[in-house]
Amino acid sequence: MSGDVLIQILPSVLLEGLLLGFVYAMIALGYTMVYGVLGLINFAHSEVFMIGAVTGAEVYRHLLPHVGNPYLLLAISITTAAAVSGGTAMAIERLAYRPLRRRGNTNRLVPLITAIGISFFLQDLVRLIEGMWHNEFFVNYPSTPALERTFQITEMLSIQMKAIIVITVSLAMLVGLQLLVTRTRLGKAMRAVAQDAHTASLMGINPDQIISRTFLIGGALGGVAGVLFGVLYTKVDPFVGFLPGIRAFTAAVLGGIGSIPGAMLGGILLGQLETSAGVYLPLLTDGNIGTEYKDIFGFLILVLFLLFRPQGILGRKEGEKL
Amino acid sequence: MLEIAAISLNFGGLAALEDVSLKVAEGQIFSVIGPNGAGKSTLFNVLTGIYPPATGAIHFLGRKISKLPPQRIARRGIGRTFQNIRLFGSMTVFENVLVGRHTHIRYTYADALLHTPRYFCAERSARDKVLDLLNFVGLEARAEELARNLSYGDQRRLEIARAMAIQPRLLLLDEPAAGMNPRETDALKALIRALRDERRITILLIEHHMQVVMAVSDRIAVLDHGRLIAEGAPAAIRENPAVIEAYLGPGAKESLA
Amino acid sequence: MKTKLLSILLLTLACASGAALCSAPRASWTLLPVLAVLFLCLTMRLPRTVRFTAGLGLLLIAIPFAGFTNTFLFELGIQIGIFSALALGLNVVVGMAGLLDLGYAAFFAIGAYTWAIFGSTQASYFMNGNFPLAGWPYFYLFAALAVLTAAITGILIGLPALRLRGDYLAVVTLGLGEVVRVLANNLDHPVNITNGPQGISPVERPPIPWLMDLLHIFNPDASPALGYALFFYLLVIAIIGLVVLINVRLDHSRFGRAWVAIREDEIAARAMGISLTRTKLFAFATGAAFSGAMGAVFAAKQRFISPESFTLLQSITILGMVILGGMGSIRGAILGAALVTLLNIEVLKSCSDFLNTLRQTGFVLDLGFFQYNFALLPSQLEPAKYERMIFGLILVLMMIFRPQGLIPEVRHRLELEKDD
Amino acid sequence: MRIPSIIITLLLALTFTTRADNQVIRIATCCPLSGAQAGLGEYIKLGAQMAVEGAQPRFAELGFNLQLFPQDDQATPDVGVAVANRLVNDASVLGVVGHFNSGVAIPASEVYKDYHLAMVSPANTNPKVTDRRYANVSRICGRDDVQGPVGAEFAVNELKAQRIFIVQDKTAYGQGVAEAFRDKAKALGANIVGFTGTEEKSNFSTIVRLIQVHKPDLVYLGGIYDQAGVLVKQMREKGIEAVFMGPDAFDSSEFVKIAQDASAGTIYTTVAGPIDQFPAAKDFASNFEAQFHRAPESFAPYAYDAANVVIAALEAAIRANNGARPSRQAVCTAIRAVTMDGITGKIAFDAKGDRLTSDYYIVKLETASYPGKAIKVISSAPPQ
Repeated sequence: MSGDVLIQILPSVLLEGLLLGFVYAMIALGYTMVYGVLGLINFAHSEVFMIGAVTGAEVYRHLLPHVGNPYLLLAISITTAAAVSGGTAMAIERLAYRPLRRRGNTNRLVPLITAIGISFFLQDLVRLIEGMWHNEFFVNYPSTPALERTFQITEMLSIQMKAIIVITVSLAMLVGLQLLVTRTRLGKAMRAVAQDAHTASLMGINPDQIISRTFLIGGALGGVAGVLFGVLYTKVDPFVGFLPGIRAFTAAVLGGIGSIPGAMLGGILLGQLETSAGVYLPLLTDGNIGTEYKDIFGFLILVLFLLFRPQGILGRKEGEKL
Repeated sequence: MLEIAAISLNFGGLAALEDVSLKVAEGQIFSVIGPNGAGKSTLFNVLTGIYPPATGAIHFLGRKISKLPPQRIARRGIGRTFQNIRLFGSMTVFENVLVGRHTHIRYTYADALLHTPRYFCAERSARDKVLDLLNFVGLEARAEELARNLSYGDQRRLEIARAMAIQPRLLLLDEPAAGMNPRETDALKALIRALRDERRITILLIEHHMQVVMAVSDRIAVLDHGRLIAEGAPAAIRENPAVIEAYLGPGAKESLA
Repeated sequence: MKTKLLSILLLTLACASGAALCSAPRASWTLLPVLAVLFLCLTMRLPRTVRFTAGLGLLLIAIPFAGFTNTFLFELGIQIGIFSALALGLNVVVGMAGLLDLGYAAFFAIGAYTWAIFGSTQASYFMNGNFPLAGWPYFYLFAALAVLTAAITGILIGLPALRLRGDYLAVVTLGLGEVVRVLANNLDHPVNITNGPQGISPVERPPIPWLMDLLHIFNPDASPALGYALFFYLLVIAIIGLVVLINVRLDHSRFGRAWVAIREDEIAARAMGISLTRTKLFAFATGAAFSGAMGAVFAAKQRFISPESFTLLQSITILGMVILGGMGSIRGAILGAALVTLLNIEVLKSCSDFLNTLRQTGFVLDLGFFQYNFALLPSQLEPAKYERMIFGLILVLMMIFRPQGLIPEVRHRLELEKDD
Repeated sequence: MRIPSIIITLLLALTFTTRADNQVIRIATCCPLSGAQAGLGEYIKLGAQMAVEGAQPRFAELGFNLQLFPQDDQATPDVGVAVANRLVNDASVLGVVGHFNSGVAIPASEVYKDYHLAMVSPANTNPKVTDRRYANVSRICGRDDVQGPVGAEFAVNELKAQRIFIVQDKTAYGQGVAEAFRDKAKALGANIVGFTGTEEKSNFSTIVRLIQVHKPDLVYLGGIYDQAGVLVKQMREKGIEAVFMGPDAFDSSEFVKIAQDASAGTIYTTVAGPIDQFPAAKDFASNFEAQFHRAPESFAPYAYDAANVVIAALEAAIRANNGARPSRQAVCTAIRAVTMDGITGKIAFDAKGDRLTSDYYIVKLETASYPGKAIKVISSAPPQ
């Protein structure tokens, strides 16, 4: 493979990496925010993402004949998905995590197993509902010409309308979240709870309420990510959350779990790494190392990176609390 | 026996310890006092290797220990307790002390699996030692209880027993009297003296409870804002105007009595 | 007095349930009392000899005899045994040392491939020699080798991973576990080591002429299939016995205490002179070794190995067993493994078979005010489809209502009792 | 200990099952009914259910109660083997239709073999399934090492494909058929510009990019329709015009639903002829649709035929046994003697358990609608 081609395709590889990275970043935020306030890995978050993706697809599909404007339709789908996912995340917190928290002083593996249980449950529940509804359990985002319009920039680089939408929406969400966390009362309260829930409660903040809202916001972001994922890659099903979920979690750790800018950065970085590795590894090794290695490539980078900077890119080095 | 030479440590620009130098002689009971946030516990954490000092050096028994990890320092013979008790909560009292014997129980993995005579021998001598220590601190009756179920005072004493199990030459006690009632405090004073007199252990003590400090200490160092502001015998410290000024504020002299 | 009475009761129950099982081995209700007695053997506070007699009596006499008629009992026993060993191994890492390992199935894979590659013609793709290695010592040799390779892999994976704390460790082990699976799935080119997704088959089983001779005394037409079912059943029980013994002995040694100490408080543990890295690596290697051994047994028993058996889901299921049983508790790990396995391959399956029979026979449920014809049960509600959902639900409920597990860890009192 | 005891008692109480009486004959289906592959497994169960329900009256006349016994193997080998062990110990089970994954079928059939329980596979195309020459293992579907080369011949000789890019899904099935395709295409002189695997289900951007770089004139995917639909859609969106081709797992209306317009022009090889060529298949399709409210797809026709093979063998064995319940061994023997016209063509088995001759259809989706049109039929016997 001549070096020219490798360079020619670079812009488009970077663009695809960026798209994937934004989706990962938005899912990673859900992991990182919950980790921030509760110090717990919410493994069920991948199912929150999945529910968003499926809900968005159902809405999009069913409203397609009634709503002419695809942008409006997409906006409706995203909003609904965000609401449903946010609600699901809140419900998970209320029904599964809060009872554990109330009990106090339980092992930190307990919520982890709970999360895994919820994951299994939600996957098959969605499958049951989808199956009862229309026999098959995957859902499509139907093709819409307006969204698939392609702008050819150079011979090797083109961008689709939907990619532009994905970038715009994710950027808006990421900036919005950053403003929310740094500028608003809720954001301050969230940071306070993340620092020290007990002290925060002495300052008149209700930690339960803040935790609930954190789940709501993280879940909603996951839902939006689900719709964007579906729009980009067409098909979603009840098991679609697994891989992006794990990768987004990896991204959150890479960026420094608990750190919101870290999750964004980690997501984008992982998206880039994965995409470039998937394209360039086979090209440079003449197919001996195929795209099948791209998943573990991300993990290997993570391991190597954490060896040198165990707290992640933007994570704070935890001082030992003595 | 312990020489601290000009150590400093910063936490994100904030000087936690600044140019602190101390010498602790063998057999002393040496106290470090100072207001909250003065850097006393930080000093302990530097001594035991949890934070490496930014500058300066620490020598223990003539060997440099300031770059060693905590477990190596422990093996050199420095035991410690913690300000906010760090026991192994779900282990029994007995086991907590037994863990302290870890480095002195010498048998291999294979010995443990095959239950060789060496295993039994080592375990038995460790058990005897633990019983002895529990007797010493007066917890022999509670040996089978879970550590987390003990009273506050008992937990403090258990921490001392556990720290002694590593056979330290120097024992760092971080606020051992915190949360104790007057009767327990008196017992603690006796215990600290007994540690030195009967067990020949040098003691470095952090304590807010002035009555204890004044009663047991041979020498006292005063830290304020990470700096050493005074060092001397209890009587001298009691009279030191800089201490009274900086540490207790004007008119607080009586409370040192 | 009370103990004596209860002991006699337990032994009687064991005899009765064993007899019932042998008299009607295929009726699944007869398994119920046997399992109940085994459960009691695990949990009741009775002299060890009594519990051992009752338990081993059932495991080594009643079940094998019933198994001659219903070999599914062997399969059940083998799978429970394999998962028990895995759960016990993970219990060392997660339960005792408190290191969250989400890639545990990797070690199982290493053990399985160690034997599968050399116990089949697979090895001849990349080296010279006469494969498969079929003689009798080879399997045992490679099972031992599998212990070693798994332990070494444990140390290799542990070295980078253990620099990290808590949840970081979780994601790194998860990643490295995936790395092992993906490698198993992809190392069929450029050099064919694992045969990729096609898997390796047939894997040799160790020859068992002695057991067949023994079997033929009781039953002249015993087939090799029956012989192997019995063989693996006994082998697994023997390994479990060994694993439990090792676990108990480590638990009572400075190594086990160091594990629990670092789980409880790393800083305090270091202040006791305990080296974190060494202690954690010991835990990783020990845990991995158990699953390595079982991996080799699994490969021989399945006669087929492919990467599908070593997924993240598998790791998570094993973790679920440990937590369900009670972290750090040896008996808990066994109980957890037994329950999840029973649930997965017996209870939920029986349940869906039962509902399915109702549907096919057009059974009508009549509660007076409510009638339901099972023939109308829609296909989407096929009970077999919802086994995993029920498993998930059980995990959640369990964690909410009994988070410490079924048999919580008990720190021993033996240190003092020994002197008495 | 109260709560766990109660839970355990409850769970164990569920293991009560109705005891099968001697007149019950069960045909089990083994396929994934839960998890990500449940959608495909479902059709196997439904196809077999159609056949069993159709035969129930005939068996009633013979004095037997024929039942379907659906099992979920969760697409994992250990569960599959456990299921196999359950089945061999249930005396009422006289035949198995399954499994779906070759990775499950191979270890499970080791168990069936020991107990002479007949397994007729509707979906395992891996050569190894029958190459072990077990007397109890037969299959209705084709073999990877036949359908791959059939596809390659068509691609190179008829479509004149010179540059071929091959993708496979890293499963035993996908990789097997893709490698067979690759080897044949290479032998026929085509240039294999890429061969890569992926476990990805939705994001194929890297593969699409690779395809774009290599500029093939044909892309072959060894994989299943749910992956294929997404891949071809993303290919077309990026303006790649290469012919898209694949094996029989593309044969599903879901493929068209996922890929939508992008599905037009896709070519796949299959042993199941389009329904318009078989009158029997037409009836099957309409009955299926009436009963389950969906079209019979993917492996449903194969499962229907597989179950019918077992049923025919059972009837023959019962007759041979003077109306009494046949032994499992007898059923195995009878299956190998079955000759019938199935909805997937003429069925008869060779000594290994493969179909004597299979007609391989090259089907093209001319427009984005299902089913497609058979553009060529190639008869091929399995390798011996």
